[in-house]
Order: sequence, then structure tokens, then C-alpha cells
Amino acid sequence: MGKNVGWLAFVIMLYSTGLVLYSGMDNNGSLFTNTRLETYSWNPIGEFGLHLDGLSFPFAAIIMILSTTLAVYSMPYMEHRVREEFHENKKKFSVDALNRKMALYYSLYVIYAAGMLGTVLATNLIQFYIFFELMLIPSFFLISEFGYGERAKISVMYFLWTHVGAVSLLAGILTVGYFGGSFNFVEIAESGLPNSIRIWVAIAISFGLLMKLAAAGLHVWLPYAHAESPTPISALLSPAMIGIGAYAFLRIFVFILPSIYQSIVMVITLWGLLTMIYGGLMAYSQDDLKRLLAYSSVSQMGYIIFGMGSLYYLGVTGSVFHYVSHGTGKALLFMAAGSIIMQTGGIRSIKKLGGLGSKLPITGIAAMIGFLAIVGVPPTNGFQSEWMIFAGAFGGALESGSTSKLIIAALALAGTPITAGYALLTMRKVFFGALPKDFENLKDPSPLMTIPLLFLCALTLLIGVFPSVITDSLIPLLQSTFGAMS
Amino acid sequence: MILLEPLINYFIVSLALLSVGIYGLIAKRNAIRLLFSVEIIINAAIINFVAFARYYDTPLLTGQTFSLFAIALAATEAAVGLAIIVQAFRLNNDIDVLELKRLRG
Amino acid sequence: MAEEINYLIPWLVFAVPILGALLMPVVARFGNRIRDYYAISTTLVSAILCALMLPIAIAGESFHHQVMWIAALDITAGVLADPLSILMANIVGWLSFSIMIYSLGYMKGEENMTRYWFLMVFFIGSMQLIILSDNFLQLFFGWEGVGLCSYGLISFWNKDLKKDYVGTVGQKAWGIPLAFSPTHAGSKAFLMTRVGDVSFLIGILTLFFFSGTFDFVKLSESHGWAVDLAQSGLLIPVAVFIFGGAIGKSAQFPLQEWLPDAMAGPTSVSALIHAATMVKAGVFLIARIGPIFVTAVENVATIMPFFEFVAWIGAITAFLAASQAMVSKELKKVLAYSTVSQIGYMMLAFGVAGLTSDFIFAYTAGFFHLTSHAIFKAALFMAAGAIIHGTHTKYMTEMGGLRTKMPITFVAMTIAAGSLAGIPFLSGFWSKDAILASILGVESSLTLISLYAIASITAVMTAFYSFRMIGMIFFGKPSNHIKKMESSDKHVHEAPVIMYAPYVILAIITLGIGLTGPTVEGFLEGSLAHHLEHSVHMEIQHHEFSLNRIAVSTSIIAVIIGCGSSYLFYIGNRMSPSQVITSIPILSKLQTFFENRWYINSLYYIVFINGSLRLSKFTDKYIETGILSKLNTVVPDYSISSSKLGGRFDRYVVDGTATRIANLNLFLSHNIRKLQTGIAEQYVFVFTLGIIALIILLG
Amino acid sequence: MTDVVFITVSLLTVAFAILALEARELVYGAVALALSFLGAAALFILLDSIFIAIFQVLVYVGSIAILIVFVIMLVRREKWVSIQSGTERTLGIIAAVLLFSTMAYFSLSTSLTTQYPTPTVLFNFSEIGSQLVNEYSIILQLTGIALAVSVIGALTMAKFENR
Repeated sequence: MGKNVGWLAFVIMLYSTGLVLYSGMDNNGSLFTNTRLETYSWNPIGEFGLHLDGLSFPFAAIIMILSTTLAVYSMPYMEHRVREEFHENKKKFSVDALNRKMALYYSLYVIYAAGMLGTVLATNLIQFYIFFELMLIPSFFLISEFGYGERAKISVMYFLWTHVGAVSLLAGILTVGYFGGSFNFVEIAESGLPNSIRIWVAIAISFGLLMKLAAAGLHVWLPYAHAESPTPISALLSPAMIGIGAYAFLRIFVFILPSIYQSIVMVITLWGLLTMIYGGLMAYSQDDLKRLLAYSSVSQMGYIIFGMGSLYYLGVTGSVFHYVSHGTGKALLFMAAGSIIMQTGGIRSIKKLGGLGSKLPITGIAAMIGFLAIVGVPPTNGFQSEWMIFAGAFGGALESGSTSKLIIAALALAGTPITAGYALLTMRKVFFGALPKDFENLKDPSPLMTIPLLFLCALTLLIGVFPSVITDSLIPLLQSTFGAMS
Repeated sequence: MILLEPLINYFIVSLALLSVGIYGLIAKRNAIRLLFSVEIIINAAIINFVAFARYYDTPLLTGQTFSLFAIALAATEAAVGLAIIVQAFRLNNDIDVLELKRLRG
Repeated sequence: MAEEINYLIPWLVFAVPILGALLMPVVARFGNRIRDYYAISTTLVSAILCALMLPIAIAGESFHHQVMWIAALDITAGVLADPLSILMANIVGWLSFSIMIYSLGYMKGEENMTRYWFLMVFFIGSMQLIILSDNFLQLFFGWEGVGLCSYGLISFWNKDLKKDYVGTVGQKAWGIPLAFSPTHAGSKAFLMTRVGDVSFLIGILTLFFFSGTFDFVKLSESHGWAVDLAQSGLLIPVAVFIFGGAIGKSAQFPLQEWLPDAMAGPTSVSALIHAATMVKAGVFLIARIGPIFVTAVENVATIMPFFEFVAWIGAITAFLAASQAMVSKELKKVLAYSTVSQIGYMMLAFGVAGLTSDFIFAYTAGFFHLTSHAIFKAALFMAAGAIIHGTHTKYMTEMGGLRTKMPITFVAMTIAAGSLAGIPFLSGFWSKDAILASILGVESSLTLISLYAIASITAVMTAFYSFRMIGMIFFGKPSNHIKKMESSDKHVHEAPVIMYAPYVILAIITLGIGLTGPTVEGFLEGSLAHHLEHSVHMEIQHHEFSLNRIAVSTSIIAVIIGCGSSYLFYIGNRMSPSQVITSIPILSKLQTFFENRWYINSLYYIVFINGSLRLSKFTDKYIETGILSKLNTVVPDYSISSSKLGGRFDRYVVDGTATRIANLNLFLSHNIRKLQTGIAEQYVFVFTLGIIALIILLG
Repeated sequence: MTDVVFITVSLLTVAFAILALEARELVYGAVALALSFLGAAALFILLDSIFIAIFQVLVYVGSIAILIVFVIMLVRREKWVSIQSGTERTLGIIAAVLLFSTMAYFSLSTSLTTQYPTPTVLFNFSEIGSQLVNEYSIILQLTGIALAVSVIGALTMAKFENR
């Protein structure tokens, strides 16, 4: 197969995506409202299960769609990257070595995607944790093998930090399993936890997940990892992987341990607000394109965290939806950044770029749509998710009758122009203005890279105009969950 | 002819096979024969498994299950061994293990 | 329902341009000419569809069609064609059609026309979407769509060449430059309207929580939400927050700063988006929600503060912008400030509507002014574009004496400017007069006097700057710039037919409305009143048209003062304006103050833009790289250095011992290694012997 | 009757095992080995373990023996017929005899010789299946992985040609 091993990965991912989407269909072909659950006995840990419901479907679908799209995008990009690396290290280039590198990349890639998918389908805490690690380890190797800059050091950094989170998560999981009597989600939800340990479980698990979600203060690993990993992996790390923390948070706290959830929402809301503003502010002072996007991811995770803390079904819907919007939007942005990096021969400094809009029109359009999605401008899906997040925040505040919450919600909404600010600034500096002389002969990359871009653009707009593909199954589920809670 | 009790009979047969295997391992220099010996030893072990499971107080299925695993693993071992032999043959045009000594490094 | 139309028509009004725009890149492949005509024909189709809806508006009825959108939340998408939206849609449809024709001439020979047409057509679709939406959420789609197109079109010349800058390069107020590159202006417009949009979202999301719907019809049918809102004390805040969206989009105080800089875009864009249509979206929004709020509350007094707020914002903006228009040197900027000022007038009218007992009168006045302003301002902008095209300068000081060179433009522009100034028997006269008259109906006398005073002073200023503009362009001696052009054989000449036809037609319409003013006003009032009575269930006082004597005399006096002084300075050249200004110190100070835009722009830049950039630098320096990144690098570094320490321990202590042991082993192994033949057979033999020995020992 | 069968079969099994090692032609050795495996399968039948017997026939006789024959075909050389190993052979015989005699001696003195009641309960070999997937599922999976790895490994080893 040689270097075309990417097509194999693409076919595998495509098949898997098809299965996920097919399972998401109802008998009538419309998107489903019922639950799909398969369990297998897995002694002595409990049950090994796969669970697709309104909550996990958006996550699973977007993970698979992104990894399929990026599998195609990776082919030209990684080939370019590997060649570049041979050149950098002054190693002798050979087709054989290239092929081996590509094969390594794709095998890690597929395992990584499987890890992410498994995490969101898990029905058992241990199973969840195993998949959680399964997505961590290949990504470590992907960064250390294919990354830029000081990749060895940064990959270790990434691994260490996310592992600190993972260990904390494991501690929480084991405590839950020990006191809850089982690792299966269903049984824990039925048995509940003794009061005395709730707070420790809450701290351990939310620390672990917020580490993954890169909440302000715990985000240190993210800018390094995102900036230096190979671009397709950044595009998968950033929107798909770190958001899985949100899924886990919702699954564990909202569905399984609602009593804990109710007691920590305030902290989560404030932390989300802080993350949102902090990440946005940091994005202003970045010069490295990918680092800017990384901080923007921090900020967007803030939105998700903020929505999770709303204690209102619409806010949580918004969070899940924002995972989808941020998924397509940020993937678009990273892919556009990748195409710029590839076409300009590795220039990532925003100062050195300019006027690319006329030379790389498709990349420019993709970046614009990506930015619109994260700013939350209709008709992109970002708008649908953001209004739901904030409607949820207001709803939660008004329902509880708390003025402080109302002010926090208004503050958060008032913070959104920060996102618009850095988005427009970046657009202006990169795509508009005078074109540097060296860039006269640039053009859009090959169709293998532009077609994934256009596909994601279309997806972003379509979900924006037809949000019910996400909400139809999600909202009733959350409504009943929150109804039962109060 | 009066035999001893059944269990010891099987044990003796298995022991005999084991001895034959050990003999082969020591005496033979041909790699394929060595493989034969190993297979014979594994067979001896399997006979023991099954026999002891059969004459346990209440018959245990575990012995049979494990013989299944043993057979499967023997098959893998044979596959790998034969692959090594083929490879060694390609490299040295010989499968005499004494001649292959230089692989020791 | 007396008048029936096909339910698809309102949908198609915005669907045709939006889908048409999406197909634009495909059509562009067939050739530039086909693409241009395609763009214009989509606009024409949309405008004709608008016209097909007119019978409903004339009958004062409404048409409503819905489909399910987000089923889980019971949110529908739909079109609401009532007189308000149909009239507005027709204004937008036909004006945009004429401006598209004008674009053919104006944008001739430009690059990237596919992008231009795409954005223009998409803009028209989004604008119609705003107008015909029956709910806030769908309206917001159009709302942001027009914002996006505005952003794209302002920064159309995205190479940021010096000649495309708006404002005088080098002019600074408080150290903040007052000249903006097109992309900068575009981003500024987007960001400032975004601030308004945030406020809009806060409003509608809170409203959604209380009412559970975004639908205008449902909101006007059920009134429980207003009672709940009023009880929780949130009614006025919610209304004000929603109005915040209108403030941003219609460039009202305090978010008026983006519109003058939006003139960095092509003039056709300024005419369509920043004069005739998009900036009216805010006014339209108030026209849409005002009646809903009035009918929803039990007692009109509870919603009064909101209308008072609207009226004051409108009045302040009208005055603020008019003062800046009086001193501006750039032709397009005069028009931009004047647009802001006139929109302030409309806001004033809609605000006043809630303050008087006679809702429909002020409401009609506002809408009438919206209509007449859209027409004459579009004409003014297009004429200005033709002049700038012809003279290659954006400064009025570099023009002069053009009336003989561009006679048709001169006549058309004078009619439009006269209408802006409020010269009797032009459209602007009637609408402005109606607004002034409606202010007189305000019940609180303090509010009445102050609002009326501001409105009249603004009317004077409007008349002054309108004729200052005409005077500086068409009268007086040709400036050095024009002379230089003449001498280098580049003659200033009349614009081609395709450019002047649209604005001449619009000038004629202005004249026509002017001559039939009372009839038009009566028609508007009739259909709007009928609609408000039947659909929104509002109590309406019907009355015959009559001129309010106080208002008429005020406006005529204002025109005389304003036009007279500008005649003295700029047309008759009896006095030199610069001499007058320098001789009176307070006037020169005022001039700088106005030219620096009341320093509001600089204040925003210093506080918000520089402030947040500085905050970002600060957090970057002291928190991110100062603490967190250190933490980040410290942990791996520490583990690496501890491994180094471990390495030292390893080398000296562990290795030291090991070496000794190894030496001993070496000695032993020399002897023992003879046993290690490496022949497996021997090993197996020994191994077997060992086992046998073991068995014997254990046995 | 059972005794006669048992004795014949076990003798044949051991004899074929010896023949497998001692036959001059390697191919004959392979055939003898297969027959020895068959003998072991017969012993399993005598032990009421029909399933294992079938498995033994399938795997050993059916695949391993065939595989060995193929490999022998691949690597056949005349000279191996004449490989003589003098001292090793003696050593081997000594070790084998010693091992057999000591172990037999000691085992005869253990409780293995005592009469065990022959259980009347016969195996229900469908239970093997359920045991495999329930109690030993992890081992089963590991075995599967080992099989897969060894097959891939064998293929790779057999594949690289020009190194």
C-alpha cells in the first residue's frame, strides 16, 4: 500500500462512522429518540457495554466524522511533514522510510480514534478509564514522533499533565466503585454514594476532567501540546479529545451522581466564566497561529464548562451542542492553519503572514466560517449552541431566582465580544492587508486537503440551519433528567 | 493381564512420551527433529491434563479447557518455530543447530 | 382573509437571493457578464415577489405561515407578512434593485466581483429574512447575516491600500488615529454591532425563559409573560436589552462610532447597507416589538420608561451626529453622520409613539421618515459615488464648481439634499414635520419641551449641513485639485447613464412623494392602523390628516435658518467660513471637538481595545508565562533534574559497588564460562539430570 | 477389551514417537509423528474426552503435521540423512532412561496407584464452551492475541527476503 495506507484508515473510519450514524437512525430514518445499549459480561469488573443515547450520539458522531475527514486531510499533510522532517534532521530520504512512517502514523491514528469513541460509548467506569487512557497514549506518541519544535519534551509534558488528571480521575472512579458497590453506571446511579465521601469524589473527578477540559489554571499543557503536535492531530486533539471531558462530566455527574452535580454547579459556572475570559485574553497576545487557536480552544472549553454549570436543561444542551460546533469550527481553523503552514513552508508567525485571502481563497473561506462558528454567528452551528448555553444560563438563574447568577450570565454573554475580537484581528492579519513578496506564487493546497475543508464548512452551516439533528434526541433526555432532579 | 489403576497407566504413558521427547531434545541436531520433540512433550502434558481431569473425584472440565489452550498454543509455537527454521535455512542453507551456533553472537 | 397569496411567496422573497448568492461562484464560471446579470436578476425576482405581496398590505391584513424548526423546544420557523413587513420589504427590494444596477457602472473593472455580488445578494436575502421573520431567532439569523455581509463589504478592498482609507491619515484624537483601513473599519463595525447583539441576545433569551417562545404572533396573543416579567421587575431591562440590538445595528448612541468608518467600503455598499437598508433594521425591530410590548402590558404606564429611553437615545444621537456632519470634510462621511442623525429621528418617533396617547400617529411618522429617508439617502449616496468617481477625491474641499460639469447629478442631488434638509413639498419635509408634530403629543411637558428643542435644533443643523454639502461641491470656484485635473486633460464629466439613472429615478420619486405627501402618509397610517387593530389588538384613534401649525412653522423656520446660513457661507460666498471660525475662539474649539467626534471614538479605543490588549499582555506576562508556564516547565524539568541526581547516585554509589562485584564476577566467570558451551542439547541433558536429582531428593 | 485397546494404543503412540525421531528420512518421521498424535487422540477418546480428541486430530494431525511436511519439503537436503551424533545420542538415552525410571519408580509409590472410583458422570462438552467464554474469557482473548501475533510474526519472518 505504501504511503497510501491513509486510504485504508479512511475506509476503516468511514465504515465506523457509517455504523455510528446508522445506529443513530430511527426505523423511520429520522434521528432517533430511543436508546441503544449492548452489554457483555465482563467479570469481575462488571459489564462491558456500548451505550448510544441522546447524550453520547453527538459526541460519537462528531468524533467519527472529524477523524474520518482528518484521515483524508492527513495524507498530503503528513507526507509533507515527514519529508520535511527528513530534511530537517538531514536524514537520507527513502520511500521505504516514508511508507513506514505513514504506516506508524495511521496505526496510531486509528487507535486514537477508537479510544475516543470507546470513551463516549462506555457504560462502566473502568471501561471508560481504559478507553480514556487508550486515547491518551497514541496521542503521546503522535506528538513525540511527528510533532514540531521541542516535541520530545512537550510530549512528555503533555503526558505528565494529562496523566495527573487521569490519576485523579482514577482515584475518583475507584472510590465511586468501592462505595457505590459497582462500576456499572446504572447500578451506581441506583445505589448512590454515602454523604461523607461525596465531596472527595466530586473534587477528584472534576479535577481530573477539568484538567482534560483545560479549565483556566489547569490548561498549561494545552497550548504547548496543541501548538507543537502535527496539525491534523491538533485538529483532533483540540475539538474532539479535550471536549470528551465534558461528556464524562455530564455522564458521571448529571446522570449518575446528580446530588454531587447540584452541589458543585456554582464552582463550575464561575470556573467556566474565568476560563472563557482568560483563554480569550491570552489569545490576543499570541503570535503563533496554532498557539492562538490553542488558547481559543481554552476559551471555548470555558463556554462548555459554563453551560454545564447552568443547572438547566437548555444550558447543558448548549454545552453538548457547543462540543459539536466547536468540533467542526476549530477543526476547520486548525486545518486552515495547517494548509497555510504547509503552503508557506512552515511559517506560523502571524506577523509574517498577510494578504493570503486572495491567494488561498478556500482556506480563507474555511477559516472565516470556522471563526464565525466559534464566535457564534448564524448561520453557523456555533450560534445555535451559544444561544442555548446562554438561554440555559439565564433560565437557570431565573429559575433559582438568584441575582448573582443572573449577573454572572450577563457577564459571560458580555464576554463574548472578546472571542469576536481576536477572531477578526486574526482574520485581518492573516488573510487581509498587504501580501508579502515571497507569497506571490502561493495557491490552495491539493483537493485532498481542500475537500475535507469544504465538507466541514458545509456541515457547520447545515447543522446551524437544521439544529434539530442534535437537539431532537438530546433535549427530551435532558429535560426528563433535570425534571427528575428538581 | 491385570493392569494397574487407570490413572497411573495414563501417567506412565505420558511419562514415556516425555522421556522420548527429552531424548530427542538432547540427541538430535536437526532443528525439525527438535520441533518434533517439543510437540511430543506437549502431547505428553496434554494427556496428563485430560487424564487427571477425568479421574478427579468429580470430573473437572477445567483440564479439558486447558488442554484446548495448550493445543492452540502448541500450534502457534509450531508456526513460529517452522518460520524460524525456514528463515534459518534461507540464511545459512542449513538447519543443523550446531551449525547455527554462530547466531549466538 | 380577503387577500390570499401563495404561501411560498414570502419564503421565496428571501430564499431566492440567499440561494442565488450561494450559487454565485458556480455561475461565475460561465463568464463575468452572465454573473453580473444573474446577480441583478435574482434581486429583481425578489423585488417582484415583494410587489406581489402588496395587496395584503393595502388591505391592512396579514399572512402567517410556519414550519417546525427545533421540535424539541417547540420553536418554529415562519414568515409573517403584515403591512409593516411588506412595505419594508418593498422598500428594501426595489432600492436594492436600483443600487445593484448602479453597481454595474460603479464597480466596472473591479477585481473580485464574484465576492462583491455574492455579498450583495446574500445581504439582500438576509435583510428580507429579518423583515419577514415571524420570530426572534430567525430574525437573528438575518440580523447576523447582514452584519456579516456588511463586514465583508466594508473590507471589500482588503489590500488596505492607503487610497482606500477612510478618514484623513494622520489625524489623531488623544493619540488615537481617526483614519481606518477598510479591513480595520470592517472589523470595527462587526465588533461594535456584536456588542449590541449581545445585549439583544440577553433580552430575547430572558424573554424566552418567561414566554417560552420567540414567536411574535404568540407573544402578541398571550400576555402572561409580560405580567410575569413586570412582577420580577425585568420588563424594562428586557425591553432595553432588546433595544440594545437596535442601537448596535442602527448605529445609535453610544454605539454610533462604527458607521462613519463603514464608508471605507465601495459607495454602492454605503448606499445600500449603510444608508437605505441595514441600518434601518434596528428601527424596524423597534417598529416590530413596540406594539407587542404596548399591548402586552396591562397598563401602558409600566412600559413608558422604555419608550422614553428610546426617544432620548434617538434625540441624543440625532443631535450628536448632526453636529459632526456640520464640520466633516469628507463627502461620504457627511452623509454617514447624516444617516446616523436621521435614524435618531426615527428612533425618536418610535419612542414618542409610546409616550403619547396617539400611538399610531407617531408610529406612522417614524415609518414614513424611514421610507422617505431610505429613498433620498440612497439617491444622495449614489450621486456622491458618481462625484467621487468623477473627481478622484473624497474631500469636498477638493471639489467645487461642479454644477456645470455634472448638471444631471447636480439637479438630482439638490432635490435629495433638499428633502434631507426639509424643504417644503419634498418628501423629507412631510415626514420630519410629522415627527415634530407627534412630539407635541407627549404627555409629560418637561420631556416634550426638551425633546422638541433638540429635534428643532437638529433640524436647523440638518438644513445647514445639507446645503453646505451642495455648496461645497457644486458652487464656488473649482479647487486646485479640479484645476490640476483639468490641466492634465482628465476632465470631470457626467456619470454614465447606468449610474445616474437609478438616482435620478429616486430623486423623482422623492419629488413625487413630496407633492403627494399627505396622501402617502394617510395611506401608510391607514394600513398600519388596520393591521395594529386586528392583529395586535391595539386600540387606535382614527383621525383625519391635518397639518400641525406649530410643527410646520418650526420646521420652516429651521429650514430658513439652516439654509440661509449655509447660503451665506458656501453658495453665495458672502462670508468665508474659516475666517468666521478663527475669529470666534469658541467656534474653533467646537470645530475641533466635533471633528474629533466628541472624543467618543478615542475613549472607546483607549478603554476597550487598548485596555483589553494591555490586560492580555499583563496576564500573559505575569500569570501565563510568569506562573503557569513556569509550573509547566518546572515539573518536567524537576523530574529531569531529579533523574540527573538519581543518575549521579547511580554512577557513584550503585555503579561503584557494582563495579567491584562485577570485577569479582569477571574473575569467576573466566573460569565458569568454560561450562557455557552454548549447545542446547547439553543444557537439556544437565537440566534433566537436575530434575531427576530433585525428584530423588524430594522422594 | 478396554485394556487391550489401551495397551495397544499407548504402545503404538510411544513407538511412533520414537520412530518420529529415529526414522532416517525426515518425511517418514513426520508421518510417524502424525500417527503418534493420532494415538494420543485415541487415548483421549478412551478418557471420554471426545471434544479434545477431535480438536487434537484437527489441529495436530490436520495442520501442524501438514505444516511440518511442507517445511520439510522446503528445506530438504540429502546430507541430513547422514548426520550422526554419537555422544549426544548416548547422553540422550541415558537422560531419558534415567528420567523414566526414576519418575515411574516414585510415582508407583505415590497415591496415584490407589483405586479411584471411576466417575460415572460423563462430560457435557457444551459446558467447555460456556466455561471458555465465562470463566476463562480473558485467557481466551489472550490466546487469540497470541495466535494472531504469532501468525503475523511468522509471516513477517518468512517474508523479508533481501536484507
